[in-house]
Amino acid sequence: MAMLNMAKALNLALREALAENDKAIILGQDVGYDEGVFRITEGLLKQFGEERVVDFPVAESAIIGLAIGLCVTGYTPICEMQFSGFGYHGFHQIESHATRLRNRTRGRFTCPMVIRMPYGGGIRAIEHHSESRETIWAHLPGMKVVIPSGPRNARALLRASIQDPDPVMFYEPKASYRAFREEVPDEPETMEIGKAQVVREGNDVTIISYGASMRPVLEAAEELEEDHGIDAELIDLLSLVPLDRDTINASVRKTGRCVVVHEAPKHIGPAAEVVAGIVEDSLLYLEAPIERVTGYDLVLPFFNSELPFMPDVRKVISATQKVLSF
Amino acid sequence: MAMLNMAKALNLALREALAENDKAIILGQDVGYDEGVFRITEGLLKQFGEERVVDFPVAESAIIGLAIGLCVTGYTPICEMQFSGFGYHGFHQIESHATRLRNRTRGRFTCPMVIRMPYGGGIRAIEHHSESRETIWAHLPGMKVVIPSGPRNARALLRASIQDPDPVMFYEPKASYRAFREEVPDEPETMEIGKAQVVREGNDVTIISYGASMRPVLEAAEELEEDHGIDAELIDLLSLVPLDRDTINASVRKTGRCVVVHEAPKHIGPAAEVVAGIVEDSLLYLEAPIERVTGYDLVLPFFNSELPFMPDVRKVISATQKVLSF
Amino acid sequence: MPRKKITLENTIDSLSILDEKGKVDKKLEPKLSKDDLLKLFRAMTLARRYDERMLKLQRQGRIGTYGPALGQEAASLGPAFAIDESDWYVPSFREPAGMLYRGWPMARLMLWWGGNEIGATPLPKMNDMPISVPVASQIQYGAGIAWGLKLDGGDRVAVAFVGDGGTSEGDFHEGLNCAAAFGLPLVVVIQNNHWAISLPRHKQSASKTLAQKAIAYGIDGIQTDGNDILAMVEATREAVAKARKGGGPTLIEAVTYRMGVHTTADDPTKYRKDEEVEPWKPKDPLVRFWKYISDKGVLDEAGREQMEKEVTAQISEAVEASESYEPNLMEPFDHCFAERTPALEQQRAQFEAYLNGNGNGKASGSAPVSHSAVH
Amino acid sequence: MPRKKITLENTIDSLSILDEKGKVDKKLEPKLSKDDLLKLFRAMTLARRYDERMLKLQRQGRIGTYGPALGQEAASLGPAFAIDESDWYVPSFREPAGMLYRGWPMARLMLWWGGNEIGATPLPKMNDMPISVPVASQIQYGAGIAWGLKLDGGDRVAVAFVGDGGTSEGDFHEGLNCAAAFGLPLVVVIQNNHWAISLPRHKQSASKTLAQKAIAYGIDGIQTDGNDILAMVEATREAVAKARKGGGPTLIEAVTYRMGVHTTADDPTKYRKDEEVEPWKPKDPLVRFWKYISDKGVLDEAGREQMEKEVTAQISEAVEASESYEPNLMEPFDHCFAERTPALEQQRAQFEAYLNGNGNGKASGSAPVSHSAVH
Ligand SMILES: Cc1ncc(C[n+]2csc(CCOP(=O)(O)OP(=O)(O)O)c2C)c(N)n1
Ligand SMILES: Cc1ncc(C[n+]2csc(CCOP(=O)(O)OP(=O)(O)O)c2C)c(N)n1
Ligand SMILES: [Mg+2]
Ligand SMILES: [Mg+2]
Repeated sequence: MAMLNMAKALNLALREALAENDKAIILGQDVGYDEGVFRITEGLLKQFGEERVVDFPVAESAIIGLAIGLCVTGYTPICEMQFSGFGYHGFHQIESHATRLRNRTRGRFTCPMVIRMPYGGGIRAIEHHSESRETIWAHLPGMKVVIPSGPRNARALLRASIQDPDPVMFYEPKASYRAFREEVPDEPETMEIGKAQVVREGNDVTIISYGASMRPVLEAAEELEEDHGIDAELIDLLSLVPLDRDTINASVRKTGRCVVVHEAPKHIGPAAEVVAGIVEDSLLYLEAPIERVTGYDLVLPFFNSELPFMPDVRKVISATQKVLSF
Repeated sequence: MAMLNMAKALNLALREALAENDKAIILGQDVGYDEGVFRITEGLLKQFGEERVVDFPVAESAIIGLAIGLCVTGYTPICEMQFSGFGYHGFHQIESHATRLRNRTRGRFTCPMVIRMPYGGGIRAIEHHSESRETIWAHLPGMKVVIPSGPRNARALLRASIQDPDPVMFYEPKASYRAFREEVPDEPETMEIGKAQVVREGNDVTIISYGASMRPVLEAAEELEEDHGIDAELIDLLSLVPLDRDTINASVRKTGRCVVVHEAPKHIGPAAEVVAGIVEDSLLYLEAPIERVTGYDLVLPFFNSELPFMPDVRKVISATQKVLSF
Repeated sequence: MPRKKITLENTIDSLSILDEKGKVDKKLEPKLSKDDLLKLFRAMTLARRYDERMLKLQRQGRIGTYGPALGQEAASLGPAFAIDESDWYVPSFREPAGMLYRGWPMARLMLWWGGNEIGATPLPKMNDMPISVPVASQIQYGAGIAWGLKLDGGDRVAVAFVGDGGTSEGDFHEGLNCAAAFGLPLVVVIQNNHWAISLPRHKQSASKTLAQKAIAYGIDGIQTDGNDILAMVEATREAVAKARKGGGPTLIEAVTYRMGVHTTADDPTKYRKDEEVEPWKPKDPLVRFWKYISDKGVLDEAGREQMEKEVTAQISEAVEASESYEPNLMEPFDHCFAERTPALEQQRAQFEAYLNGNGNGKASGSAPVSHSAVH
Repeated sequence: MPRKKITLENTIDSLSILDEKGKVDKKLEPKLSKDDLLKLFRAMTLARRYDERMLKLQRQGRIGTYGPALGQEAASLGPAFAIDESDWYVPSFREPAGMLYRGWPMARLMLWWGGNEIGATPLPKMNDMPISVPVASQIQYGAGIAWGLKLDGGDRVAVAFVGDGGTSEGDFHEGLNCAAAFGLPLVVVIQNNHWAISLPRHKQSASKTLAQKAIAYGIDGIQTDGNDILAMVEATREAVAKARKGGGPTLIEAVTYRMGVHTTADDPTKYRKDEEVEPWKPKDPLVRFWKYISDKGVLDEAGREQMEKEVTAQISEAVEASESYEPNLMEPFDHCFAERTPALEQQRAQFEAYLNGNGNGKASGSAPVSHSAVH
């Protein structure tokens, strides 16, 4: 066991993948000699060489497009988009081919690729470096969308994503890269994609979130308990596709109240799907409207103004209080 | 008044726009001499010339990108994407600039552009010609998303979209282009963007839909009344951004029951937002879970198999019955 | 030093071997056995007759919209012939000649245009990608395949196709630029048929030739007579030989012409004059190749008639096979992911119930078909 | 006929006027008044000192990540100087020299890097686009602006910038191809500073020069010494004159060098050797231009010192102005659409209540800042 931050944990998973699977190839801008602008690929070029860790020209559509061809010839490409805000350039390749190739060819060709993208605000970055647009990926049929929240699940889920026989959008909460450390087992650890985790048990209300927002949510839960005597159950979704409705339903049926939290804009965001699913499965258990604590339907402001526009402890607490006082 | 199909009605709106606003320019693939692959731009090149109706190379990112520059210099570009399935190539230009320019420059530069895209299945087209991905556009802050359902509202809404000072994604249900005719007034008619329409009043259940799905929904409502004595209220959303929650709430508060219908995949689709909004505003009025009749979370199959995968009369009826028998 | 012309290092050549009259340039004539010549002629004939039949099937409503490749047979066949089975063939959508030559069951191609995924499924061991619809997107996975082949360490190559219109797309640029920067064994063939639906070649790009776009990537380009099967074979052979030796990509512009409609949903009289088509008729790749092989004594009229009969029979068989195909409506749920997600499991159950609901699985009352203008 | 070299119609030249030693090629020397030369020198000095100050402000935590343009002053300034105020200047992100020359208040540029939208807002009448972050995307709206100018019917032009790395993007290709096909008055300047973050120029593209990419679009390309302000002025003037006369776009490759970090979040020692930077030091655009104008007697040491003082004062003023700026947190709700949607109206009310909740509008307890490696 080592105490690792998420950046190091992701690096570990990538290192393992390259060592275990000689068809695995990392490609992206500055992933080689520069070791990634967030240093997630640290040491990998040195250890595995230029053929396995490939510095790519500034051409995102080509990163995805060439990766599709690599898949067809039996390789396992692990793509890095430098920031999720530049992943849109590859949207058409993802929608048109990566997510469809298996279906189109009745399984003859598949796309076991992983696309890593750092997402989210709160790191004082310039424009286009702070978006949360997981919705647009999670809405596309044929791609899994995995979003870790801490070092340990980041490593285990990235391993699982690389092993997954289908394309996985691995959306990394960059604000959490170096935010805290956790024990990460030395031996390879894999988590099943599509299982949410109850990270805190409670009886009064269910708070559902994922990714970077888990941190204010966890803090809010502590404060809710200490200052307000509210016993919140917290669910970390960990993946949006598949979405673990069983875990959500079990909790909401117990608590009858729910708050959903994410950075992404509210309108047709993941929280809407969570709510709609609860309505389908567990409407009669609901004792109050479900509150969504999300980004506003705005472009996240430039960094000098961005923090108040993101979900935070205070917003989670007041939404939870609202749900409880209904 | 003339009886027009939607294709002709859209053509009328475009003709009016070019005549009324000499800064309006139509650009897209085959919109000129070919008059559009769906003939929506019929006669326009002849009437307004090559400067106003511009045949564009096969370069979707450039269509959007150049249109942004046209906006900056005071023009009103009306872009046609040949099919919504090829609009993804312009995703990054839309996300990065078209939707942000006003905010980024504090209103100094704006993007009063319209992007027309034919969407949806049911026309026996080859792959990539049948998608419904309005979600990905409607989730982006800074763009309106308008989806007409018939000739008259198509004309009035397209006029409004062209006049709108902000970017509008005008998503056209191509299966409805020539499906039926309606009286369309000769004098210019404009509808306010963001207002849903109650197209059929009823007391038992609210059925909410938009675009091409309105047709099976309307048929289902007739059948529900005639064969099952169910009195459904139908709402045609007409736009996803802004979403008219007032009209939705008023109806659901009256009926207590609701079905939402669209072709787009279910997962994090527009129906989820409709449900989540109802939960926020009108939970206590709900007498049954809300049913979603949507596309499956699959790529729409090639055309020989596609119809059963789309919402249809029978699916709407059985969902409505389910909601009513709860 | 101060003001100089920059010397460009790449060559942009033009190549034509068999002229319109069927006269061959002896110095350039590629080595082809009698058997090869027969194979090529049969393949071109087969593709031509297939196209003609498809147009009929479309008019009869037995398939959907169809995009013929009439007159472009040589451009797609030459490269297919010039590579090995173990190489990769990455078509766009106007390469039936090459695809059939590569071994696609004709019935599958028919099923593709009839709206069935099985038509996009190559046979188990074929190194062939299916028809690609999003213009130029296949250049990218073509380059990726070439990358995989390079990593494999052999000397295999990939040949990818794109239309003249497709050269305007960003994907064309990114794919070729990366392939060149990485030195990948990729040959890109532009089928310049002079039209992107209604946009003529000269309005797509101000460049005099499409071959010269190679200069942007630091690779060689060659403009061939795309209706000359010998030139297509020769140009591809050269490019492939270079690629096998690690020489990286080549760009081949095959100058040909779209003799017919863009697709059956298209009406070219709206945007082009018949006069423009006329001069291309004598340039027909079959006509001149027939002249060449019959002059050479490779095939006589009787032999040709026999061949035509066989081809017709083969096509009719394929029509029958394709029309006896019944899609399995449940299958899409099996091919979204390797394993169904819980959501898909639930949706599958709902769908199954729906299909059983009225016994025939057909949707009732949904939007009727109306696609007059869909290409 | 059968096998021929294709003659390319466009010229790819190289141009250098003022050499590293400050010696000018008299035949090519552009006509510039004393006043012009002083303006240019002041603008280059201002940009250099601005950059240095920004790096300091960044180290002091007074702005965010900063991307300096040290050593690239001539490449962005020459084109700004060579166009009129009524023309359009479309920067990428390494054109502070040109932007300041065009009239951007320095405080606004500082505010941009300090994370404020006001920094992206040009003054009311400026024909200037703000800094653009998504690599190469600005070529597209640059072409669109040129299109608008052409439609307006005057003879105005647009100059758009992109980096060497940006030439790998599809947007570079589509924008230039369309601009050329439409004959738009657009000049595209590639600031080839030899690096795209850690990817050296030769790994970005196999093309020997970036200027030759012009051939793909049927336009002229010119490779200039990008550290030579005279060559930059001259090359732009030629390109602009051609564009004004309806001659369409030109591609200028300004060969320069990124003397510093990519951004302050970058550590170039990871991927490039100091030895590579060394030879570029004597090529400094300021040093040689100073030699040129002082030899010419345009400015003496005392004059230069005075100029430096003024520049320093101007920068300090801008720092002060920028640091007294307070963003209005409610403003984003006013600039999403011309009018707020009901959803935004509601969200605005919620946000306002939130801001009033603890009196200071700052979020408590949200993710702490950690951006060691963000460029
Ligand atoms: C990305 C994309 N945009 C638009 C289309 C619609 N479309 C189909 S074919 C075509 C023209 C292609 O022209 P070209 O590349 O010359 O090929 P050709 O049809 O002449 O063989 C267009 C615009 C498409 N399939 N893909
Ligand atoms: C579309 C896009 N992809 C990636 C990035 C991240 N990024 C910022 S600058 C840069 C390198 C650009 O290199 P170049 O064009 O040579 O410009 P330079 O930084 O050298 O001025 C990259 C990859 C981006 N801003 N936009
Ligand atoms: Mg063509
Ligand atoms: Mg650079």
